[in-house]
Amino acid sequence: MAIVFIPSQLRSLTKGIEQVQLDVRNVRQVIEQLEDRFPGVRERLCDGDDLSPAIQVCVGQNISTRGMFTKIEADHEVHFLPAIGGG
Amino acid sequence: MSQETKQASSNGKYRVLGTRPVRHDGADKVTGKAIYTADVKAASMANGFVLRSPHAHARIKSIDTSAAEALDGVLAVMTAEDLPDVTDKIADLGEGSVNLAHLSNNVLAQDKVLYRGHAVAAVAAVNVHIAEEAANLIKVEYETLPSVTWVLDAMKDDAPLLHENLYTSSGGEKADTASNVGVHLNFQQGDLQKGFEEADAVVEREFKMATVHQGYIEPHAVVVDWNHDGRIKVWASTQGSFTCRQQTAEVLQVPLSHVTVVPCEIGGGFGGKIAIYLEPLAAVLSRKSGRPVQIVMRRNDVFEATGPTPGAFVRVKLGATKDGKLTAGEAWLAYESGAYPGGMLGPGCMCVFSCYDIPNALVDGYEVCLNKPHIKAYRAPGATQAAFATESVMDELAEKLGIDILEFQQKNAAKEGTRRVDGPVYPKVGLVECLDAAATSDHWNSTLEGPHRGRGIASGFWFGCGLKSSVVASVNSDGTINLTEGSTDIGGTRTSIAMQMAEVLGLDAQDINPRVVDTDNIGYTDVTGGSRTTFATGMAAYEAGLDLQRQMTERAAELWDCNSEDIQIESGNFVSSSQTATFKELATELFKAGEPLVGRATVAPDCSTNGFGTHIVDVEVDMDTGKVKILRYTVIQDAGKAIHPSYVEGQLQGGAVQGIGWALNEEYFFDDDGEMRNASFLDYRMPTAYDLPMIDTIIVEAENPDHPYGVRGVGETPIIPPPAAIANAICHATGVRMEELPMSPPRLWKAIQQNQDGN
Amino acid sequence: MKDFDYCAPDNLQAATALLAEHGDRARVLAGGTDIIVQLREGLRSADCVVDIKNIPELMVLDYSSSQGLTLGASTSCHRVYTHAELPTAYAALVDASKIVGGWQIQTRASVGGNLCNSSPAADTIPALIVHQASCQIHGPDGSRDVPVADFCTGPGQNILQSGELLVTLQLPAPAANSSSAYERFIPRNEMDIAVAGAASWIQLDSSGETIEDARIALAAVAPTPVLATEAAESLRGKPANEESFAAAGELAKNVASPIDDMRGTTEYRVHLSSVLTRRTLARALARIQQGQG
Amino acid sequence: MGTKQLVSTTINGEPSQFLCEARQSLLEVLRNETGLTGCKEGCNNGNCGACTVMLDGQPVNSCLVLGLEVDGKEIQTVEGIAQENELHAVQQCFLEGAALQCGICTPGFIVAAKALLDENPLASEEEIRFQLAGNLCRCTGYDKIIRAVMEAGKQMAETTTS
Repeated sequence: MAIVFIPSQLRSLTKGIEQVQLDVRNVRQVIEQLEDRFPGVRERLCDGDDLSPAIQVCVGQNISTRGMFTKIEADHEVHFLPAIGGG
Repeated sequence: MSQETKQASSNGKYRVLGTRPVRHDGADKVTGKAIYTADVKAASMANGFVLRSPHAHARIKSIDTSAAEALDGVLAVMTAEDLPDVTDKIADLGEGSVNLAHLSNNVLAQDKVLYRGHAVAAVAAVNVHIAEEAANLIKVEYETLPSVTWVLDAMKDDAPLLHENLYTSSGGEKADTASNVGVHLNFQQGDLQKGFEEADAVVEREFKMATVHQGYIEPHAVVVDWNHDGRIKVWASTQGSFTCRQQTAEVLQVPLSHVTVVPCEIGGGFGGKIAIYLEPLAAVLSRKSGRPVQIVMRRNDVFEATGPTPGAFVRVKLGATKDGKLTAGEAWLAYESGAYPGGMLGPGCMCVFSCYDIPNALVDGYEVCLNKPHIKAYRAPGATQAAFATESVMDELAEKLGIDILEFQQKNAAKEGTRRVDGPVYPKVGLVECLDAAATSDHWNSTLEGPHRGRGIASGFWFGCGLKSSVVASVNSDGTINLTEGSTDIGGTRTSIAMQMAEVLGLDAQDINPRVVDTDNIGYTDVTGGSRTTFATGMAAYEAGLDLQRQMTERAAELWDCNSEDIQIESGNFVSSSQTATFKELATELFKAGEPLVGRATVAPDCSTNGFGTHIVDVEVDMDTGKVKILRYTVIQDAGKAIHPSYVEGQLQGGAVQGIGWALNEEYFFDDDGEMRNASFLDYRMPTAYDLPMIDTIIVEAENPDHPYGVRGVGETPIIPPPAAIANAICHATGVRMEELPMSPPRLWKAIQQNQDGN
Repeated sequence: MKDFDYCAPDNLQAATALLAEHGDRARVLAGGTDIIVQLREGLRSADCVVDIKNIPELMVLDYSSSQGLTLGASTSCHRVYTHAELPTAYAALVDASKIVGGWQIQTRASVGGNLCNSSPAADTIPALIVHQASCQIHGPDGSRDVPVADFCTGPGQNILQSGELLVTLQLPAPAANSSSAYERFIPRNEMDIAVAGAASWIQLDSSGETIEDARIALAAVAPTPVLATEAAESLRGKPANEESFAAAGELAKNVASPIDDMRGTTEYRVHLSSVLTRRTLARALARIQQGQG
Repeated sequence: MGTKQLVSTTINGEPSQFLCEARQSLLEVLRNETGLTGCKEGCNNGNCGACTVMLDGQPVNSCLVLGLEVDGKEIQTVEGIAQENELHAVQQCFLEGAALQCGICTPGFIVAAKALLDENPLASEEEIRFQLAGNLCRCTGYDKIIRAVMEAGKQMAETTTS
């Protein structure tokens, strides 16, 4: 089971729950399962079928460039972080 | 002169990595042959000039270009009406994304100008002087509006509103009333109240930071030829030819395949040459005039209309136990994003506590529009402002606890397994190694004597990213290699990339001929930014080397009549039970025996390279004038593996000196009308050679597990610690803790006066 | 920038004739380090630019310890500070000439041009004033001499009439037991405009202990460079020491009426005028004591 | 449009003629009329030194010289510093010492540094930093530039004494 961390600003939708364990293979499934349990999450994290450009996903210890397609393994942590522009 | 530079680790296991070959493009650059964008000359090329707003905030009521068009020698005139209307589309630029309507609007203002210097029209003429004369004949009628240039003022309810349709997004939830606040971020970890209750000492301070510019010496420049077949060729000064191509195509609403971007040599970027400014203007002027059009920005326009990086207000509160363990941290950040939403708040919030293990923490951040140019990245964007606050408070807290600051940092340093306040857990990182290197450095162990002298230390963190890179390696008949790549070379990356291919193939750096080619001639490659180029494009070069070895092993098996499994690669040589050949020997053989050899690789590493650094500085303060002299400076940084140590040192030294300028003198100085009063190198005051000592470097090598040679990005981290390190040194020299950047002489002198009156 | 006519006359008469003909539509080009920038940035405009570097009188640098210095108005700062004798004879002027822009500026920028640009922050003007330099001006109605101290009338303004040209600067021979110094304050160490500047000249009596005479002039603290007369007079007959210099520094503040701008606050500039006065007096004394007087 | 005048000058040892308007700077004519784009425009008002060239043996900011002023004068640009097949010591030391990153300020530094070392090959670090304060570099922090100039000076002194 992957551990998905709920961003503090979304915890109003999860009634304060900070993390959930999900049986998922990729980020798309994370979004789907979160949306099932906590309606409204998808709208906050996504722009159409993709992650919102304001958001980047961190799986395990890695910031991913693969968005919804990012693979997730058991015991991975999943974090939704602000996107970054570098110098 | 100060001590020679050191490198921490030995270099035993590599032939090429860790050596210091002369860069491949060096001769061109010391003889004046290297071609930068302003050096490009196309047949019958016209010159462009951009008319800019004299007001910080105004509605454009009318634009009359007739007099300009009538001037002898004028070839084309354009306004925003000549640009396609782009929808509110977001374009992913690899590193960061951009709202196309805002990008197009920034390129050429439509109904409103949002900052002084905002482009409103452009002219192409037979020479730049006529273009300028013509631009000055364009009559623009403005209705001026009240302006705002300080972030906290722009957050007030009664502040002048830049965008009627901007609603604060809090984790994707939109506010119901419009304001200048584009984004609100919040991170939480642990139990903040409990954390501060456990603390024996707490320090809280507020810090103000002025807007600063990247300060590259080459002004923005472009040449565009809009051909009669609709194909657009762009010669650009850009950190990323592919992102330049995408932005240009999107703003002009043409297919990507119709735009070719030729990355010329680029005279510095530091994050400020990722967004486009001039490309669509030159393109439209070219289409209208039927000639290639060159536009070179004037220096004052570079200051007034490009960059800069955010001015900010940051409040930081930290608590620790008497044995020096941090128990809680709270930060409140307000970052300006300039004329449009989308700035550097995210990394600011993620970096404010990123150097330390803080079990209980709260970070609140706001990103605010105001009447300045749209904020751009500048070397570890957003991190320097945050670190100035946190590292100043750390120093004060250590004093309060009576603990040595370096020991205090070591006790709380982030390491493998530490969870950042934004959530992720660090893999293997090198902060502890940097702090240990500081503790044993000559500098830290030297005594500093004399009146009004002080020593300061501060640390910093930047993510460093992977993103996408492509390379192609064509093997010549003599076994040398032409390596084509898409990463524009701003500081010697041709060489650091070629060295990684040379290492894997057992060649010398000079056997590889690296070429940065245009967007038609190489696979997609992201910007030279985010400290990624030596890491990611270097990784692609390594992979392309392996690709060649795979192909050559197969072919050698035929040649040597054995199974490919029986051929081993030993330090670049191909070895079977009966035969041995170097790469060059085998390549020469194979050239005679059939198909040419071409290796390729594309990579998109999913990781941060996690660069930590620690800086030590000694200062002397002239108590009569408030002027600070840097007596000695040492940069310590984890490079993972320093491919070309000279260019790693160069990144550490250059970044540190930009940070020194930021700390002491650099700032956007606005008058009450929102006009920048110091838009020149004379009054913006970047450091000259005469303002500095030698900058010592200590390269720590805590190998990055996510790179075949352990490379970490190094470019950005060095700009983060200087303002805090210098502020801490000033405090130990004078007893005054500075809470505002820059710590310019008038400001420091005033603070010293107030401190003396206070005592 | 708009195009203009360029003329490079080789004699005074031709130059003044051109200046008279075009009146305020003519601009003089010496080193060009101010005027070219001003034309380019639209701060000034011209129909005719008169290059005066081909006129022999304006390029002279003639020094003798008995006669003093005759300095052609277009002579570069670089020629001034690389001269063998001027650093001891006119230390303040040499201090100032060394810091007008960087090396590439100093090879072109002239002391006369610095004076005619008449910036309140000009580095060489306070030095010229304490050296009691006078301007030899040539115009349609002949020549006249004016003390440098009376030359500037406001920011960017001076007493030159239409058609008039500054030809030479005359500096009297240096007095015995005297020396001088110029210092400015800038946030960087080079390449900057003075936040405040001070030039000091002192002469000791035969004992070498007591100040016989002194002159102090300040830059960037008023619409024009100013003499700090009260401060200078306070030094007459006083022992040449830090105490006297500090007192003079305090008095120097009385002539400082600076503006607030991005280079410094009023309060800060007033304070700097005392600091710089004190420091330049001390440096001038040190120079006398090191036998550079 | 402005009228052009003929200017006869010597550039890097060779007689050269070009047409230019009064408002054109030496920087502009070198780059646009003679094709010598080695001198760079960084600020076009004398504050960065990227356009440094030698005018009658003295370093100047070519953006602050009018093209018409150089009639009958001698100009040396960065293109004229290397020998036929050999880089000048300053250029070689910049390469070996990694004294450049983006390279836009490099031509100005090479010209100014050579001028300085021709006068005083054994200049101190302090003297070099003072003399080169008119040349801005944003990439290197100057450390490697100063070291390269000192090394080049050492080599120049040795070759002149030997």
